[in-house]
Amino acid sequence: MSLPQRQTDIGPPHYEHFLPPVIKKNYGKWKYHEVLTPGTMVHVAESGDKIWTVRVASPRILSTVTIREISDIADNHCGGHIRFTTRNNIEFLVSDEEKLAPLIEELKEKGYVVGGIGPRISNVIHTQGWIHCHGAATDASGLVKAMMDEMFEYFTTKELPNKVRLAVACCVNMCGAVHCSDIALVALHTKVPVIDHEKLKNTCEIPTIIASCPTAAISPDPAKKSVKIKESKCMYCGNCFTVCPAINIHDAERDGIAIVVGGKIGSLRSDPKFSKLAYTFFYNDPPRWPKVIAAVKNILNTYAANARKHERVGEWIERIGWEKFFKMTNIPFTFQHIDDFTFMRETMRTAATFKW
Amino acid sequence: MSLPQRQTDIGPPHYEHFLPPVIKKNYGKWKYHEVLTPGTMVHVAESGDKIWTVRVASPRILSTVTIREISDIADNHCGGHIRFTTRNNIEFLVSDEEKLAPLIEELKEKGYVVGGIGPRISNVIHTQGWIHCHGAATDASGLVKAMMDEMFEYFTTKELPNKVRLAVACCVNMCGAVHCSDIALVALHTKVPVIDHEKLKNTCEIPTIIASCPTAAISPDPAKKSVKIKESKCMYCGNCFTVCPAINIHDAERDGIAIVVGGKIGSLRSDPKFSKLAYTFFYNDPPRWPKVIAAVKNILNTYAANARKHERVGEWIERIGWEKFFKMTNIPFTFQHIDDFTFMRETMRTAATFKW
Amino acid sequence: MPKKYDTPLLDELEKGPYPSFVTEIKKAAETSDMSADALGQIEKSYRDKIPYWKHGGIVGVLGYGGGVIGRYSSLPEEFPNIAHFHTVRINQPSGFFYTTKALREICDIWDKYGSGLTNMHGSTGDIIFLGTDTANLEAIFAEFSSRGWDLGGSGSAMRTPSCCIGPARCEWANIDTLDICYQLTQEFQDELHRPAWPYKFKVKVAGCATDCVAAIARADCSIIGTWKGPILVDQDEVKNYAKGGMNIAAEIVRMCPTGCMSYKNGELKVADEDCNRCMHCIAKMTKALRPSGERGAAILLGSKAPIVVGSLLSWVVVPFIKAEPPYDELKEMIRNIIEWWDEHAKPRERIGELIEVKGMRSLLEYIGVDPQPQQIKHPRKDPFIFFTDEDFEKVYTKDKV
Amino acid sequence: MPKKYDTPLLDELEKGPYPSFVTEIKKAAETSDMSADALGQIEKSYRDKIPYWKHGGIVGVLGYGGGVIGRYSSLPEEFPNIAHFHTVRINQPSGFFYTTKALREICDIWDKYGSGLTNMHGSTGDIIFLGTDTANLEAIFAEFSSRGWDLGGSGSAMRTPSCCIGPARCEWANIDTLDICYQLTQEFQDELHRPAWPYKFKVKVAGCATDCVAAIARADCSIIGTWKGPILVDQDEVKNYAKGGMNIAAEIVRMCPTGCMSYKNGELKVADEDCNRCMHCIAKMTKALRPSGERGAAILLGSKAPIVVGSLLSWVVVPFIKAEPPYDELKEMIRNIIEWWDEHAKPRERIGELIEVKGMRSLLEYIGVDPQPQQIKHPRKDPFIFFTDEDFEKVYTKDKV
Ligand code: SRM
Ligand code: SRM
Ligand code: SRM
Ligand code: SRM
Ligand code: SF4
Ligand code: SF4
Ligand code: SF4
Ligand code: SF4
Ligand code: SF4
Ligand code: SF4
Ligand code: SF4
Ligand code: SF4
Repeated sequence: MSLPQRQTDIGPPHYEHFLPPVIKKNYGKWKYHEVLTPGTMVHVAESGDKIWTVRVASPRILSTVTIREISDIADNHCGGHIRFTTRNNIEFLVSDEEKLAPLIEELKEKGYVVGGIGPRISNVIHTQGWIHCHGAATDASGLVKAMMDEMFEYFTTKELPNKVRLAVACCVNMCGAVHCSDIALVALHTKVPVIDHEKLKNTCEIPTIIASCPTAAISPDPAKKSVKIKESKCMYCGNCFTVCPAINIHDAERDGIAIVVGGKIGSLRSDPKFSKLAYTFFYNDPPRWPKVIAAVKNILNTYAANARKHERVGEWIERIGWEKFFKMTNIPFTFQHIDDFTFMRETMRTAATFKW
Repeated sequence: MSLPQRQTDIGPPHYEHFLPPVIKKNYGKWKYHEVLTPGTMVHVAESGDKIWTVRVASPRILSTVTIREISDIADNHCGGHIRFTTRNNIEFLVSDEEKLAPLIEELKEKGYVVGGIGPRISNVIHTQGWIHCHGAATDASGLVKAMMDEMFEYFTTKELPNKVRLAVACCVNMCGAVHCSDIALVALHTKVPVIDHEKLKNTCEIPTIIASCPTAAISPDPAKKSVKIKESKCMYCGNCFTVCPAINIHDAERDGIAIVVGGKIGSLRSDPKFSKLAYTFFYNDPPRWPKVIAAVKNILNTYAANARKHERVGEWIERIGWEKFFKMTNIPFTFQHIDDFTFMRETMRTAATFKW
Repeated sequence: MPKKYDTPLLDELEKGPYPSFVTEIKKAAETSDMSADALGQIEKSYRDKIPYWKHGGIVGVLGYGGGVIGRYSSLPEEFPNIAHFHTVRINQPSGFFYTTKALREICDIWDKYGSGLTNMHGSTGDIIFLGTDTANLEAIFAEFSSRGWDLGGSGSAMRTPSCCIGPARCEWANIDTLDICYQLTQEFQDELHRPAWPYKFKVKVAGCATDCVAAIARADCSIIGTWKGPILVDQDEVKNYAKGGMNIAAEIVRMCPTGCMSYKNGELKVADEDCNRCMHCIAKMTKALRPSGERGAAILLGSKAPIVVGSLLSWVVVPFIKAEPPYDELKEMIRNIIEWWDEHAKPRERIGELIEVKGMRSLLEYIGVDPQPQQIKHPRKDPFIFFTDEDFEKVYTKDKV
Repeated sequence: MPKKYDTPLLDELEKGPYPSFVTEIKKAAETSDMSADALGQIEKSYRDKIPYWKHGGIVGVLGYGGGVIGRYSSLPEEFPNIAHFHTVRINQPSGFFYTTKALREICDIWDKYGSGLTNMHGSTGDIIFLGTDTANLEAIFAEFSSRGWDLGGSGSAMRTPSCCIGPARCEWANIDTLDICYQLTQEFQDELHRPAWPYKFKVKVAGCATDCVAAIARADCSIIGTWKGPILVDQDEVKNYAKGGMNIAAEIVRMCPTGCMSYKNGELKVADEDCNRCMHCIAKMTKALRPSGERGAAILLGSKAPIVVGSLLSWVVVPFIKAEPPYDELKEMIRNIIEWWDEHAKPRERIGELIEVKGMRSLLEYIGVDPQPQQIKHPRKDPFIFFTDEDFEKVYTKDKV
C-alpha cells in the first residue's frame, strides 16, 4: 500500500476553511452577546446577523467514535461546522434560531451534557495522568470525572458569583492551568527519589542531573559514578527524574494531592493571580478520591454562599483575608502553608493587623 | 583629678524618674487627644486631667549650649520636664492651660520653631553624613536643612492630606527610615570602588571582603594577594568598603542622590510599604542642592494638590497608578526604575492593563 | 477482537452524569488492541497507584525533530500492544474551528494507524493523537501532511501557538487573534519542527485582557489585544441593565479597580484617563459599553509552570504595538526577542528565567524598546542601581540633573 | 580660644527659617577645639564633596565591647583636634523623657570631655555624643555610669531598645511600651555591652499598629501592641465629628481597608469579626472609637536596611502574646528567638536574612509557636513543599486525609 506524498512545514490548515459562513461574513463585527441558558448564548453582529452557540461538555479524551458522532450532529444542524473551546468543550453553532431547539434535543437524546456558559463551572483543564505520562503522581482524567460528577449542577444549571475555573495537574510540571485557577488539584510526590546507581551510570548525564535540581540538593557521588541527594534539601519536584529515568520519584503510598485556590487569568477587577495552597495533602484514593472531592466542594460551597456577585474565588478570599478563609472553610493550617526561600519574603505578613 | 566610681551594666535610668507628675498619675489612662494648632495638642485623661504638648523643631545636632537653653525654658514653664520625640523633635509638656501661652511666647522669642503635629511635615529622620561618617556619599544634615527651609510652611502652618514623613540617608546602609518613608533622599555611589592593593594586602581579610559583596562581584586576585571586582556586577553598594578601608568607594564627581517615595510604617488603611525609586540621580550640589529640593517639592506639591484626605503619598500613588504618577510629576522614567534580580519578578506588571 | 480486561475500578468512573473518559477508552477498545491494552494498564495503575509508562526515547518523523512524544509501557509483556504508545501532536487550526469533513478525515487516519483515542485538545492547543507505534509514524505523517495538516511542536522548539476565538465570535477582540496565530505559526515553521533553541517557547494570542486562552499564564510570549481610546457609553442600554435588575453601583462602579466610574441619576460615566482597561465593566454590560479608538497588542513575556524557579505570570515588555497585517513589526519584535533569548540562555532555561538572570534592561536594549512605567507594577525599592558610563554622558548630564 | 575657620558654604546653611545644625556646631566651636576643627573639616567636605573621616578601629571602655564608634580624621595634620573624633552612645531613658537636671548633668560631662555636640537622638535611640578622644573614654564612662547612665549598643550585639511614648501620653497603647523597653534593656545588659552575636540585633516597642517608633521597619525584633476585642463606638461623639465637618463616609468608611464599617442614619457600625485593627478609624475619630478587650503584643521579626539582600519589613512570627509584668513569657520568647539565630547565623547575617535561609518552620519549631494564618499574607503558591516523615505520622495520617 503506497502512502500519499508527504509535505513539510505547511503548518495547520488556514482557519478560514473552517469558519461557518455567518462568521466569515461578520468577522470582527460582533456587537454584543447574551447568555440565554447555562449552555446557550447568542452573539449579535452589527449587521443584525446572529449566531447561537450551544456548548457541550467533553471528557477531552475523545474516541474517534465520538468525534464521528458529534460530526453527524453538526451535519444535521450546523451545516457541518463545529468548534472546540480553549477549555476543551465542544461548541455547536447555528445561525438560525429555529435550528436551536432540534439541535439541543438531539444532543440531549444522545446523552450530551449542555452547559458551562456564564457564571458557573466549565470544563476542567487537565493533563495526562496515568493514561499517558511517566511522571504522573495521580490520574488527572479520573479526578476530573469524580469532581465534575459532584459539581454537575454548576455546569448545567446553578449559578455562582462568577466563573469558577478548575484544573488538575498530575505532577508539579503542571501541564495545565493549575497555577492560575480558582480551585485546582496538583499531584505531589512527597518522598526523596530513589536512585538506581547502576542504571544511572549508564544512561544519564551527571551534570544535567545536578543542574536540574532547583534546590541544589544533588551532588556527584564519585565513588558510585553516580549522584547523591541531600535529603533535607529535596522537595520532591521530580525534575531530576524528568532528566534521568534511573531516578525513581514514584511512591504509591506517599504520592498524593494538594488543593490550591484563588488564582485567575483575566485582568477584570483585579490583576491575574496565582493559586495558593489551601489543602496541603490527600492520599491518592482512586477511583473517586472522595476526600479530595469533598474538600473541593467545601471550598466551592463556602465561596458560593459568601462571595459577592462577580467576585472570583481569589477576589473573595483577598477581601475577607486568608485567616478568615481558613476559619470559614475549617482547613487546617500547617507549616507547609508558609512559603520557603525568597518567596517567603513576599508572603509573610508585614503588618500587625489581624482578624481573630 | 580623680574619677567617680564607675558602674557597669546598670542600663539607662528608670524612665519613671523623668515622667512629669500628671503623666505618672494618668499613666495608661488617657482617653483622647485634640490637635489644637500645628504645634500644640492636648491629651485628656479618664480622670479629667489634661496635658498640653508643644512641639519644637530640632536640627538633631544639638550643642550643649542649646540643651541648656531648652532646659531653662522647661524649668520656667514645665516643672523641669522635657522630652524628645522619635523623630527628634523637642516636646514641652504642661498640665495647666494657663502655662501654654507664656511657654510658646518664650519659645518664639528665643527663635524656636513650633509645629510638626497633625497632617503635615515633621522633622526629618537622618544620618551622620560628612559630619561624622566615613561612608557618606553626601551630607545628611545639610540636605535636611535645605529641604526644611523650603518645606517650612508645612511644618508650621499648612496642612497636607496626611502626615508626610521625610528621611535622608547618606549611603545605602540607610541608617534611618528611608526605606519606608513618604519621600526620602538616599545618597548613592555610582562607580566601581578603587582598590589599593598594597594596603588591602596588609589590612583586610580577603574572605570577609568576598562574602560582603551582595552580587558576588568580588573574587580573589592571587597574583596581587588582593581581590578584583567584576565591573558589570558591581552596583556600588559600598559593602566591601565597609569591611575594608583599602577599598575606596568615594568619587566626588559621581556620588549623588536618588529620591524614593511612597513608603510608610503605620498599618492604617494599608499595610506598611517600602519606598520606591522616583528620581534616579542628582549630582551632589552643596550647600543647598537646589535641584534635589525642587524635585522633592514637585512630588510634595503634586501630592498635596491631588491626594484625598488621609491618603499617604504611597496610598495616593497606588490609587492613581505609577504610570499616572510619573506623568503628573513629569519625572523621567529610566532603565534604573526597573528592578533587577528576583526583585524584578514582583515588580514587573503582570496584567495587560494600562493607563495612557 | 481486542482483548477484554476486567476493570472494576475504572468502571466506577463510568457512573455519574459527567461524560466519562473511561467510556471513550472503551469505545476505542472495541476495535483497537492498543486502546484495549491501555485500558488494562490504566486499571492496574488505579489499583497500584503508580503510572506504568517509561520515559520516551527520541522518536519522530524524517526531517522533523519534534511533534511526537515517545512513550513505552513499562510492562510490555503484560500489555504488548502498548509496548509503544507514542502521541502525535497535530497543529490545530486557529480558534479550534473544524468542518465535519475534516474531522472525519483525521479520524480515518487515526483509526488506521493509531489507538483511536485523541485529546481534543492538548493544553498547548494541539490535537493530540494518543498512542501509536514507532513503525507507523512515517505513514501517519504522510497521511496527515498530504491532507494539509502538519505536526505541532515539542521539545526545545517553538510550540504550537494558539489563540482565543477573538473576532470570529467575540465583540471585544482588539486584534485578529486567529490570523496572528496562523501567521506566526507559518512564520516559525522551521523553528517549530526542528528544536534548536535552549528550551520550549510558547505563544498564545488573546483578543483582550479577559484572556480566554490563558496567554498571560501559560505562554512565554503572551500577545494580548488592547486599545487606547475611551470607553463609549450607551446610556439607554445602561438604563436597560438597571431595569433588568442590575445593581450598577455595587456590581460595576464599586468593582471598578481604578475607581474611575460614577453612576448618578441613571447616568454612567467613565473618567477615561483613569481607566486601566481591565474589561470588567465592559464584560458585565456588553450592550452598554464598548472600547473605542486605537487598537493594538501588548506583548508580555515569561509565564510558565513552577519548575524550576517558581511559576511566573508574563511580564509586560511591549505595552503597545500595532498588530495589523502583514504583522511585520510584530514578527520582527518576536524574532528579536527570541534571538536575545537564544543567544544568552542556558539549556532548559525559559525566557522568563533568563530575563530574571540577565535583567530586563538587557532585553529592552536588544529589542529597542524604551523603559516605560506601563511595564512595571512599581519601581524598584532598594537603591542597588546599575549605571553605565554612557548613562552619565546621555541621561544624567550635568545640565539636566 | 578655638581656631576660627572660613566657612562660606556652611554659612549658607545658617540662612533660612529652619533650625540650623551649622549654628549648633558654631555654638559648640566657641569653646571646643574639636568642634572648631570639625567645622573646618566639614566645610572642606562641602567644597570637595567627599567625607574626610577614616574607618574606626576598635576603641571602647574596659570590660565593654561596644558603645563607642571609633572615628578618625583623614586629615589629622590639617585638623589636629579631631585626629580622634569618636562618638559615645549613651542609652536613652524609655520614651525620651528627661528632667532638666539630668540634661544639665550630662551636658557638664560632655563639655568637660567632648566636643559639646550631641545628637538628640540617634536613629536607634541612643543619645549620641559626637566627638571625643580615645584618652577620654574611661573618664567619660566613669562620669556617666556613676550618675546612673550606661552605654548603648554597637557592633554585633543587642542594640539599644527603644519605644514610642505609649501609655505615658497616648490613649491607644495596648502594652506598656516604656516598661517593656526598660525591662528588656535590663534583661540584655550583658549582650548589649559585649558583642558576641553574629551581627546587630535591634528591638523596638510600639504600643499599637500606628507604630510611632517605626518598629516594623527598623528593628530585628518589632514588638507591637494589639488587642482582640471589639471596637467600642460612642455614637454621640460620632455625631459630633459629623457636625464638626467630617465626611464620615468618605474619610472613614470608604478608607477602612476591610470594608467592615457602615454608616447609616448617623450611626457608625463596625463588623468586628472583619476588622483587622488597622487603627485608621480609631486614629481619625479618637473621641468616638476605642479598642476593647484582651490586650497583648505581636512579635514581628527581621526588618532592616537594604544591605545585603534588600530591605525587609518585619514578618509576623508571634501574632499574639501576653505582655504583662514581669514579662516572663515575652522575655523567654525573645531569648529563644535570639538563641536560634545565634546558633545558625553566619557572621554579619541579620535574623531576617537567616529566616529566609533556614525557613520559617525551623524558627517556629525552635520557639514552639504554631503555624497560623495570622503569620502570612497568603499561603505559598508553588507546590515545592517540604515534608518530614513525622508529618505523615502525625498530621497527614491516613484516617485524617
Ligand atoms: C469560548 C471561549 C474562548 C475560546 O476561544 O474558546 C470563551 C468565550 C467567552 N468568554 Fe471567556 N472564553 C473562554 C475561556 C476563558 C478563559 C480561559 C480559561 O478558562 O482557561 C478565561 C480566563 C479565566 C480566568 O480569568 O481565570 C475566560 C474569562 C472570561 C471572563 C472573565 C470572568 C471574570 O469576570 O473574571 C469573561 C467575562 C464574563 O464572563 O463576564 C469571559 C467572557 C467570554 C465571552 C462572553 C466573550 C464573548 O463576548 O464572546 C464568551 C462566552 C462566555 C462564556 O463562556 O461564559 N471570559 N474565558 C472559552 C470557553 C472555555 C469554556 O469552554 O468554558
Ligand atoms: C510623639 C510621637 C511618638 C513618640 O514616642 O515620640 C507620636 C505621637 C503621636 N502620633 Fe505618631 N508619633 C510619632 C511618630 C510617628 C511615626 C514614626 C515615624 O514617623 O518615624 C509614625 C509612622 C509614620 C508612618 O506611617 O510612616 C507615626 C504615625 C502616626 C499616625 C498615622 C498617620 C496615618 O494616617 O498614616 C497617627 C494617626 C494620625 O495622625 O491620625 C499618629 C498619631 C499620633 C498621636 C496622635 C497619638 C496620640 O494619640 O497621642 C500622637 C500625636 C500625633 C502627631 O504628632 O501628629 N502617628 N507617628 C512621634 C512624633 C514624631 C514627631 O516628632 O513628629
Ligand atoms: C500533552 C500535554 C498535557 C495535556 O494533557 O494536554 C503535556 C504533556 C507533557 N508535558 Fe507539558 N504538556 C502540555 C502542556 C503543558 C503546559 C500548558 C500549556 O502549554 O499551556 C505547561 C505549562 C506551561 C509551561 O509551558 O510552563 C506544561 C509544562 C511542562 C513542563 C514544565 C516546563 C517548565 O518550564 O516549567 C514539563 C517538563 C519538561 O519540559 O521537562 C512538561 C513536560 C511534559 C511531558 C513531555 C513529560 C516529560 O517530562 O517528558 C508530558 C508528556 C505527557 C505524555 O506522556 O503525553 N510540561 N506543559 C500538553 C501539551 C499538549 C499540546 O501540545 O497541546
Ligand atoms: C549613628 C547612626 C546614624 C544616626 O545618625 O543616627 C548610625 C551610624 C552608623 N551606622 Fe547605622 N546608624 C544608626 C542607625 C541605623 C539604623 C536605624 C535604626 O537603628 O533604627 C539602620 C537601619 C536599620 C537596620 O539596622 O538595618 C542602620 C543601618 C546600618 C547598616 C546596615 C545594616 C544592615 O544590616 O543593613 C550599617 C552597615 C554595617 O553594619 O556595617 C550601619 C553602620 C553604621 C556605621 C557604624 C558606619 C560603619 O559602617 O561603620 C555608622 C557610624 C556613623 C558615625 O560615624 O557615627 N548602619 N543604622 C544610628 C545609630 C544611633 C544610635 O545608636 O541611636
Ligand atoms: S503534569 Fe506532569 S505528569 Fe502530568 S502530563 Fe504534565 S509532565 Fe506528565
Ligand atoms: S526531586 Fe527535585 S528537589 Fe529532589 S533531588 Fe530531584 S530535582 Fe532536586
Ligand atoms: S547611612 Fe551610611 S554614610 Fe550615613 S551614617 Fe549610616 S553608614 Fe554612615
Ligand atoms: S561596591 Fe558593593 S557590589 Fe560593588 S564590589 Fe563592593 S560590595 Fe560588591
Ligand atoms: S480574550 Fe477577549 S477577545 Fe478573546 S474571546 Fe475572550 S473576551 Fe473575546
Ligand atoms: S474597564 Fe475596568 S478600569 Fe476601566 S472603567 Fe471599566 S471597570 Fe473601570
Ligand atoms: S504607636 Fe500607638 S500607642 Fe504608641 S504613640 Fe503611636 S499611637 Fe500611641
Ligand atoms: S480599625 Fe481599620 S479595619 Fe478596623 S474598622 Fe477601623 S478602619 Fe476598619
